[in-house]
Amino acid sequence: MGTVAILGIGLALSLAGCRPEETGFFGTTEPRHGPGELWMNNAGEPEWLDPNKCADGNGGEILWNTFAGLVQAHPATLEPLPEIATHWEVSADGRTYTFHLRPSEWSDGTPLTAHDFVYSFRRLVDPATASKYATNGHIFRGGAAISRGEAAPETLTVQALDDLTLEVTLENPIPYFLHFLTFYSFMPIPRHLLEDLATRGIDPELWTRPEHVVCNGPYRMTEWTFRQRMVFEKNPRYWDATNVRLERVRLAMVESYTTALNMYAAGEFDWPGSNTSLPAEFLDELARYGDFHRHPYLAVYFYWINTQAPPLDDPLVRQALSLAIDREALVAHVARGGQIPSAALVPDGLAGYEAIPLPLFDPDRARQLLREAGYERPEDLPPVTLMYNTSEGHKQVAEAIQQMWKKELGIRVELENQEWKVFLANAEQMNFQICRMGWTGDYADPFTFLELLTTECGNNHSAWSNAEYDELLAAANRESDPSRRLARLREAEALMLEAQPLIPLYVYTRSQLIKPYVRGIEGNHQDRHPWKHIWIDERRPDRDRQPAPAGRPPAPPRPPAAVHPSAAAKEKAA
Amino acid sequence: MSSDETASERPLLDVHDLEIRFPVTVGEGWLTRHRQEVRAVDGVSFSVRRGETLGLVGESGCGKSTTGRGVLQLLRPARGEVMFDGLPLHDLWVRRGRSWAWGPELRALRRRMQMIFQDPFASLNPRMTVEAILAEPLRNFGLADGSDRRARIQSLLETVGLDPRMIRRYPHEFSGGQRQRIGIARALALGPDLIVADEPISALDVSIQAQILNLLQQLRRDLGLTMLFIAHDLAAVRLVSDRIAVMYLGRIVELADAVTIVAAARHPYTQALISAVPAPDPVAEQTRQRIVLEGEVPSPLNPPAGCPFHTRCPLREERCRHEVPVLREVARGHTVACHVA
Amino acid sequence: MSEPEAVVSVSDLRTYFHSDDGIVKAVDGVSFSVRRGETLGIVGESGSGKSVACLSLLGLVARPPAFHPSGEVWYGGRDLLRCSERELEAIRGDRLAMIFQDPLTSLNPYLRISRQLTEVLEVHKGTSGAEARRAAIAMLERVGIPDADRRIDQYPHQFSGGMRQRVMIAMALLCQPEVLFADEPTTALDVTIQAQILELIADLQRSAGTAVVLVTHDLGVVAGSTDRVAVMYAGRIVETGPTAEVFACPRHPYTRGLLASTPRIDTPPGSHLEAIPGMPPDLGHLPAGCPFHVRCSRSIDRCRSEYPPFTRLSATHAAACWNMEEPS
Amino acid sequence: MKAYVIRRLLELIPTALIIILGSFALVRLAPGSPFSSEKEIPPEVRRQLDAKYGFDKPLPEQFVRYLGNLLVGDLGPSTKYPQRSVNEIIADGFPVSLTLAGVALVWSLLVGITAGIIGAVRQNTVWDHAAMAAALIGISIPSFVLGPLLVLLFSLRLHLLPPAGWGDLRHVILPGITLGTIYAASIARLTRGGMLEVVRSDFIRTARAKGLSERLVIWRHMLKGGLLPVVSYLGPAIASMLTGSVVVEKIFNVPGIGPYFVDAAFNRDYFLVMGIVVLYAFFLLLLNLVVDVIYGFLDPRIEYP
Amino acid sequence: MTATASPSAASLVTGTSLWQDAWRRLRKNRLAVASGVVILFLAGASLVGPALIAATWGYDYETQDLAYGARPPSWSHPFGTDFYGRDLLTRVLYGGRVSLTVGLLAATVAATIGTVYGAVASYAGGLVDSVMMRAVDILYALPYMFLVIILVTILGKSLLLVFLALGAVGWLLTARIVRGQVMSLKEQDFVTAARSLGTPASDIIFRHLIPNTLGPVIVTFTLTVPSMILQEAFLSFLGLGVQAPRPSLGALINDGANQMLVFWWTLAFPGGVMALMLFALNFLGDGVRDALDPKMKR
Repeated sequence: MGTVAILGIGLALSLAGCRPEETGFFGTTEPRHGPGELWMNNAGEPEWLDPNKCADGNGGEILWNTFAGLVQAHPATLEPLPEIATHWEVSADGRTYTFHLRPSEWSDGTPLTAHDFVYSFRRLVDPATASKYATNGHIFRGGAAISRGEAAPETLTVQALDDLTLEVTLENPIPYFLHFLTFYSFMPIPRHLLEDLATRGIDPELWTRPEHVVCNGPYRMTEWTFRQRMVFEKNPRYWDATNVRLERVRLAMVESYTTALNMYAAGEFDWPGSNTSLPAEFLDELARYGDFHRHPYLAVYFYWINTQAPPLDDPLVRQALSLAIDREALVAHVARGGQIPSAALVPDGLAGYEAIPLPLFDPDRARQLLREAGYERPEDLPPVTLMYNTSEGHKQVAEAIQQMWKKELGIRVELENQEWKVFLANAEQMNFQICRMGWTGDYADPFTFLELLTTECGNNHSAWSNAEYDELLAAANRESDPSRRLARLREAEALMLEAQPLIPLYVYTRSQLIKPYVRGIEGNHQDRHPWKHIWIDERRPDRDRQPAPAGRPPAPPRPPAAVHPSAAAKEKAA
Repeated sequence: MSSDETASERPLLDVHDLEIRFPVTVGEGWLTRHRQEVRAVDGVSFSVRRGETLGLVGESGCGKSTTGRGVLQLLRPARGEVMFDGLPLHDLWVRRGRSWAWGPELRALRRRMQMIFQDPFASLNPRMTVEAILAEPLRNFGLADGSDRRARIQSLLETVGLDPRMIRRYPHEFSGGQRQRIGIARALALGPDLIVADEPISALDVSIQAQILNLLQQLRRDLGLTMLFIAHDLAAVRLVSDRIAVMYLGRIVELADAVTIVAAARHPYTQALISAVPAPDPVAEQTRQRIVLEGEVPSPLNPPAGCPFHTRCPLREERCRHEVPVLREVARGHTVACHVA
Repeated sequence: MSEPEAVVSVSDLRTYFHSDDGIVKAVDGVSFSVRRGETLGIVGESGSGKSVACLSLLGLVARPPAFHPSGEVWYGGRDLLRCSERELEAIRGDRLAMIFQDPLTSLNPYLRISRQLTEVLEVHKGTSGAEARRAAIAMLERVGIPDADRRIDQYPHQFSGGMRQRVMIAMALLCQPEVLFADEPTTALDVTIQAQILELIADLQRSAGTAVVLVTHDLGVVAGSTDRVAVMYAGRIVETGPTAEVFACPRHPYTRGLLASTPRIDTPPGSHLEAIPGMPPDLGHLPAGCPFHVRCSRSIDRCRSEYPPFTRLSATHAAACWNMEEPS
Repeated sequence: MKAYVIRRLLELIPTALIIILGSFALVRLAPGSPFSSEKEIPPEVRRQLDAKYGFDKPLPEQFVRYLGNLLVGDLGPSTKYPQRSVNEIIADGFPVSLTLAGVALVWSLLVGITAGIIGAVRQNTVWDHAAMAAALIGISIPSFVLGPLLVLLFSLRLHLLPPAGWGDLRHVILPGITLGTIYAASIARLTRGGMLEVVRSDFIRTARAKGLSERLVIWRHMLKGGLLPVVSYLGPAIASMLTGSVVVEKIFNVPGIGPYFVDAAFNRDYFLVMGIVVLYAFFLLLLNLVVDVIYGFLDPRIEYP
Repeated sequence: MTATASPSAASLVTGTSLWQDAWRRLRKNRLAVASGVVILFLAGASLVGPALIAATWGYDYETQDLAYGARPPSWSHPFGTDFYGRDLLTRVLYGGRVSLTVGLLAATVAATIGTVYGAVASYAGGLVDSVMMRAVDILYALPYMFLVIILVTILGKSLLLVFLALGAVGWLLTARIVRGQVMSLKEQDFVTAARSLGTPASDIIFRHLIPNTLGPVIVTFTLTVPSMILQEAFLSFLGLGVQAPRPSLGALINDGANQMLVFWWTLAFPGGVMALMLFALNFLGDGVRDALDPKMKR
């Protein structure tokens, strides 16, 4: 069993600010349903419930709980743990993994084999599948070529040695592979079901609808009332079903955060879920309640700069813009979620990475840089347009930064909000000067962020291209020694930040409300909270309106690693 | 009263076989309207000599107003001739696209023929002052500028018996009778030869009706106007007219001089009409022979075959149902369209 | 004025309105009475208050803008102006009925004729259902509507003007009222139809003995259809008397002027009418004294300052004038 | 009458064609694509996606194909919800929106007509002024203020009704009231205006002259004519209740079609946008026809040529 | 023979136009006058208020004081501060300016397009009229919000475009009203009279028809202004309204409605001002309607 140490960044980050005294709980404290049930929000309809095709958080939440991949992430530390694979070997060059699968079944009783994984991985990169996450399959050797339509899906270096043995070969010896493998793109696909549907004349794309779906995870969907609710029930054929505690999970699709908050207050939700954000305005108020929780989140908020057009083609101007932002004030008064101000892209402590130390706020230096760039007076600088997609939170940050730039540098900034599709179209066509972006790490490795700035990356909206940077990243990925690899990545990030093609603002946190009787929701930096670890505490320690006692409830037997009860996680966060 | 000396003279207005149709929307398609044509005026002929007043009477819907408008070419005749001072008005229309418009000669002729309207409220633009209303015809024909124009307007007002100081006032500030005087002044502004007066008194109070009738008579005398006087009130028509034509359902049924038509009406409809007019005289009323017609006027949309009056006629015969009676002269200058009379 | 056999007697009726220009005295001290079976004509020009007088004695003027009418209206031993709305409702349409000028707008366009007729019987007589319908059909036939049992189920717009007025009359006469107030019943109609309707009213009156108050501006109609006449000017009755006498020998200059200015069928063509000069008064700004003095050829100084009293000229004929016309 | 309805139905065809063409053009003119996402999509995948939905074909061909599918009742697939057809989405959402609009309609009619009648019958009294002031306030409060206020009061403070969601009758009340109030206010004003117009009419004077009681005069003689303006308002009102429910359906998380008017356009979910617009337009045209028929039923003077 | 009896020589000489008459009636309507005063006050305050506050306290609608965010009303900030520590009074005043401007301009756009369209359609008549009115029917059948959203996304976003989009979609009612008006005016005798006097068509349109349609157009206009303000608020709710940090009342209210539970004043003040403004505009609109159409007077 290969081990790559993944340190939760939460361990390295501390949340600033003191909490007001706790004043009981927000809204109801009595569950409105039976003990084996959880009501939560999923913020919206998923686009796809097909693991290969899914590309949004709404679908992800469901896939992680209805499918079981080769490995699973530890609910607190996100460390890869055995799931369908009981153990695995890694080749010396770090490129070939051999997984040994446990005998298990699909929810219809069909045996689950290594072939199902092979089918899934090939299908992921097959252009015919048209998966928006096909790039995830590029980690396998040959994946990229298949995606481009240059090779047949069968050429993917993934093969079943026998029904219960799977061998995969990677393009690069990437250290985060096992963690990456917990992602829903890599769940097995019930090939037998798709083929069966095709023979029955039903579009196989509809295989995930509740009347057809076959899955292998802890829960299976039993009801899907479009845009109202989904109901999931425990899957008795899940290999670890004995350790699944909730009998039923009911998901609502409430898009408005305010509405979701109202429903939580009225007891319609036990937990708004990881796809629901709490509005910044409410955070200070909500933080006073005992059911409020906060944990770091592996996502960075930054501004892309279009480095092609003047005046932003001058790195000095870009640096000045970055230095003129009072990130601490931004976090304390605008974002208000205890986010970690950061002038660097890669969060400190991510998989052992040490963040580049940059000043968070230095207006004097910013003004000086601007003068060096030839703008003696701020009026000389033409107005700059800041584009963001329509959202209350983005608007708040943009408005604050607009004022900071105006106050510190005297720059006039126009704000332009655009709805998502237009925003993306403009970003892709480089039709902007500065635009907002948040990037969530798909896996706990600096590469997930640094990759953004490579020349070939389609998500690079800065138009900044640097051969040395590209080469450093490529070299790092060829490196099998973790610490040497990190060093190269750090070298690359420093190089990039010098050029400032983007302005990092802060590392996200997640603020949550969880009813006091809900247990087993861990704060982790990917905000993944498998339902199978959640349970309703029938002892109801909240009845006397006291915060949950420190005493640990009985931990679920698997995964064996310590599972922190929510209260403990909260204390840690505080 | 006319005499033989004018007989050789060409009549100022000669209407022959005038037919006017109205489109009536009976249905609506997506972009089209289904129309049915109503013959509001169906083969009307008459002439008016210079200086003469011809009265046109009939009940509502008989086509008398339409005839008046057809004469003035405010409606385009479907058939027939309207000769004005020897000019064929009906030929002076020009095609414009899918519709017809006045030709330049016809437009120029507006100076010579004018109209007085029934409703003194609807016929004056409420947003214009008296001055603007009366200046409009002058401006249209480039007559009298500046102070000249004002003087002309003030003298027009005096002519119709209004205080010339009131030129800045708006129509709504006047009573019905005063408005009608403004309407008359407007018709007189261009010094026309022919005036079509379309029910000029029927919207007015009794005491005002007399004033307007007197005014029209006086203007006729003073200005030598030729007039087509349209009304439903036979007594009033008789007062101002030299000759009277009685219309029923789009046709003239009887035409004679004003005295004859009352004294010696031949057509049963004319007789009934005369007998229905109550006199403001209880003694006369007691002796009045009333012919109370049965039934109602048929719809012009669906006129009866034969004589249009046969459905109500006390004298009807079998052939009245099929044959349309033509106007025939029963006495000198007295024509009647009836099989029986 | 009131006589023993009067069915309705009105004395000193006043109805004032609020308006932008102040108080408008639409009816200003009107007295008259109606006797059983007779026809009283109330004649005047527009704005003389003739319609308002009828409406206000039946409690039908809208308040506001009108004040509550003052004066007395005696019917059946009661002063209608002091009756409750409920008592009035019981009398209106039953004992005292009214028909209006424009039969098109006066009939409810949204309801079938049957509904509009039978409800009168339902409300006043308690008759309902088939019986009321039978009575209504019978009444329609009586007023000369052919095919009444079919037409009763039609709507007003399916009737011609004359037929509508017949329906109105049928509606008014269903309960066999003692007095029928007819407010310009023929003004909106063609002259041949007007003759039909007047004939009908006279006919029904003869057979039922109903008293009729005929409000009109048409002197011809008054002359032909009424027993007595009251001439109104500017909210007051200026002359009253038997129709024949008033027409033959008008004493008030206004009555005389009105008669003189009305052309008759036998007026010689081209003759000059003796028109009353000026225009009907603005009720909001009445001149002092006799309001007619500004148009009156016989006005004397006294007319400008004092309103003339009603002077009895005979047992039945009276007029209000300081300088009456000589009897001819 | 029957012929009239059939003719009007036939007339819908050209109108609908133009609406479909117009909205097709408009949707395609808007920048962006249904497949934009923050993650880069490989070009081959993008090609596959375009091919799958036929977006690789020339626009006229796409339009003709769309029309063809429409004829057989197929509104196409949704790009945002790829596992659902537009037919299914509408079948799910439209009844919900209709229910909501129905409740809003009942509420607005009940409150609006009552207030309007009170205003007209008690004209220029305190009652009238109060009713009309309330109506104006109703018009002056946007639904995105009224909704949260009602939730605050009835859900979070009084715990009487659920703050959001859909399912049983209790879920319909707050959104129904929120949606219906502005229409209730308009209806109140229209009712009052219509009734006053009728109050002045001659036939009401006739009804009074017949000795009918005030109650009978109002209910039998005034209401039918007085409510005609309300009836002609109902067509556009119901239609805008269906689109205007965007706000209410978002606030109360009602799974109707309202939000699609906005979201489907935002998401460039071409088929869904088209489906919604076509449905709405067709529904509105049909509604106008129904209103015309009802109008004709109420006003016997209207004839159907 | 002279018709006399005019009360005074002055009124004899100077006439009172229907506009003056309407104005007189409007002035007699106490509620309408009060509403007019309220609107003038709001307009005046929103016009000079922000500058006055900037001169006195030194902050404008976008000056932030992050550390002083979301404070309840106080003497220095009578309406409190918003999330960013901006003075809410300044923002409400500025937002009022934006909303009034949007309302007036959008209503103007709607009235202009509608009047011209309706007049042309009905004057042209025939097939032109049928085609033009069918186009209106079709636009009516399209969801209003869909059109606005598509227009805003195609045209991009700016204050100018917001009201252009609103106006461009909102002219349908005016067009129908004007068409109906012209249709009936065309049949009126004063138009026939003008024709018979040889008045050219252009004069008939501009001197006779259009001045007489202005009444209903103005009435529609006054009632369109508040509805446009509401529409802008609705667009703000969808994030399509004015661009931040510039406020409109709709945008402020939308923020306030979201924050109502924690910062009540962010809803109460903008909401109050908006309600007052709409209330007054509607009352004034009613007053104008009554004044221009005395028949409808209550």
